[in-house]
Amino acid sequence: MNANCPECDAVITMDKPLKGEIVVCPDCGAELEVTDTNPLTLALAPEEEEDWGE
Amino acid sequence: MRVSLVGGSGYAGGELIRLLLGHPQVEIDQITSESRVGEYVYQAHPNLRKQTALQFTALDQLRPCDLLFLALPHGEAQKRIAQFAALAPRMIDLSADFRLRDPARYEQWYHKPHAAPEWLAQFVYGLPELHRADLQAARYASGVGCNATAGLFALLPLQRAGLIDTEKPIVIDIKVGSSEGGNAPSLASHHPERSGSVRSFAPTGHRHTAEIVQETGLANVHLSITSVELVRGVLATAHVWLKAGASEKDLWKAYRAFAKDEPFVRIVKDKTGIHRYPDPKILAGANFVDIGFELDEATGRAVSLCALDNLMKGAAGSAVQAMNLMCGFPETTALGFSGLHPL
Amino acid sequence: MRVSLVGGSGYAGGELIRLLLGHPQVEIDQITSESRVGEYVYQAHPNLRKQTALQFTALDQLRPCDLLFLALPHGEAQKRIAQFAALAPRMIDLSADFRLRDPARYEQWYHKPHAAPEWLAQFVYGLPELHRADLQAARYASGVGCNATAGLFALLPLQRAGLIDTEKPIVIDIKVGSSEGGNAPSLASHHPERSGSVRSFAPTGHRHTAEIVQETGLANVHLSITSVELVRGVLATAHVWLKAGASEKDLWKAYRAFAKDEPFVRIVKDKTGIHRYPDPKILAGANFVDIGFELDEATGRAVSLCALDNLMKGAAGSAVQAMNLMCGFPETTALGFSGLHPL
Repeated sequence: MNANCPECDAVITMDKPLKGEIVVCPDCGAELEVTDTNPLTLALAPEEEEDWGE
Repeated sequence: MRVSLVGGSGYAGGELIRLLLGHPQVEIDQITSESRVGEYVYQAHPNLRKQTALQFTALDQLRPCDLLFLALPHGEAQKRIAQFAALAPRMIDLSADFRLRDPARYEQWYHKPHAAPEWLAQFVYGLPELHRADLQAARYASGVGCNATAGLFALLPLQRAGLIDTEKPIVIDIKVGSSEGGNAPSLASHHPERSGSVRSFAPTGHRHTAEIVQETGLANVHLSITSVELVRGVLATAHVWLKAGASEKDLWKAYRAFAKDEPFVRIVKDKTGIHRYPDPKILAGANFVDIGFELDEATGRAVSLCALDNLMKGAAGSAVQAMNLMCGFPETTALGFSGLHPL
Repeated sequence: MRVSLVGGSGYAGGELIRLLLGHPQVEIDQITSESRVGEYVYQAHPNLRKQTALQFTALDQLRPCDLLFLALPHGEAQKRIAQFAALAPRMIDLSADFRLRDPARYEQWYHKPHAAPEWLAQFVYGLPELHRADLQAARYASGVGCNATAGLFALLPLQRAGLIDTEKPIVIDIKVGSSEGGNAPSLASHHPERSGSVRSFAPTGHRHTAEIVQETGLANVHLSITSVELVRGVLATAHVWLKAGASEKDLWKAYRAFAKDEPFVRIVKDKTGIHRYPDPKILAGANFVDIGFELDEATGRAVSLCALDNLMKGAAGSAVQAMNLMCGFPETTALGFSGLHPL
């Protein structure tokens, strides 16, 4: 099954997705949560914005 | 005069202690640090070994004093500002908590409501070159953002001379060192990963934009921050389009006028030698702000450059300079170190 | 296939030799260097010890071969291009002499008339990602300017997708390493002066602007170069205003389309981890071009980033890639090194 990453529109294919499953987008590395499996829909998993640099 | 420092184990705190130890009119009473209570100050700041016997105390042991410096992580000072104000007639907060006058703008850039908005109006923005008179009469002063300070000094000479075409965008591309990130280690600051990296850690937005907009009134300002192989130091490269007809001579006049009465502002624009433009490397530990420019007459683009030490002019140096003004001491007291060369 | 290299003692020459030694279809016949005649190649390029027994020969000893690389200082190749052309059916010149098609533009940027303007039209600009078909049919190819290449790759994804508002200025702030200056020592490159410096050595103008204007057709492009503590590596930070309504998804589509069929172009834009944007540090010795972006939706400013190794994709790597195309070898031959981490 296919869905588009909400962040960068990359096509993400999953064979047996589970609701609530977390998957990482291969293009932009965003963490995505399966919010529905029929059809497959993905939403950005909440992650706090850690200050990664200076 | 007796001063105390809340949050003295960080890099800016350590720099502040170094400066205050060299200040003839000042005696440090207490330095607090929750994480290092009981340790000697030099254990956090090795350059201060045999310079002070002070040990870090706990916050709740804080006694009243004449002037209180606050060097806590962002967001902490605003929670207990009333408690601190009760301990000293004057305060200087090095964090970002009281730099912005407008609570709404604070929330926009720091993503949470300010915990003590009513105090914001009582703090003067602690950049002496911009608020000398206000500071002389002030009880409370904020610190300055290191990147904002470099960006401000790159724009002010042009803005004061009315040379900027405010219709055109202003781009400030800032190169920074690793000490801006503080002394908390992370994978990003792990030496094998950090050394030699050229890292665009804030390509489009950075909190310090808010200070530049507030202090210059210019709206069309766009920041970008890249960290390079450097510990101390900031170089701001500001790309500014000038009003039609602005010439190299106009720029010289503008920069000279700006630097004339400022003890710490130097113009660096030479035709020969290897130090032709401002370079933060030779400013480590000094309170100087080196400014310079180059004009591309064909396109009307001026590139205005500003170099400074983020821990000095961008933090502790400006704080001591502000203290000197607030307390009536000569402005340059304890800030005479001229930097090292070679380094 | 037998190839020879004119001017093999410089950094770009040394990198080219390293790559050619690893190329299955190529055998190096001669490497000339006036300053090092008789010395072993590895004496100039220590990494090549026991990799080749070749010695530098004098220019007048040059024999005919199948393809001649020219890596002379700027201005030299154009003086003797006819003499070189007589020695080989194909030539690739790494210098700036044959990059610009228009002799007038050459004179404008290099401040002297071109010595062989009639040859300019015969050279294809040696950037495979821009001139793959031309190179496959070409006899002569120029090298690429390292800063120009980084600036080009920062603009091309946006330009090809028609996203750029060409009314607005484009500012490209480029951070470079010291190997761009070549192996001739000076006070400026003297270690105590160069190490840790953040030097604005070309604040407004740089010759490579001409190549960017020529290859993109964009006129409103403004460069600024700052050298930082780095030996190999270039990071271009391009500030580009997009047409109204351009979204993050449009940018992803544009960069993905650009990188899709390009073996050496990688998109680096991650939300987590410490390698979120292109950084030249990990590209030392690799032929990759890492591109990334960040969109400031509030202002319509896109910051497009490009990192590469100035000696590889910015010089020798592109030259070998162009040779592969010109001679019908697989394009990635001898260019498979993926770079080191940590470094």
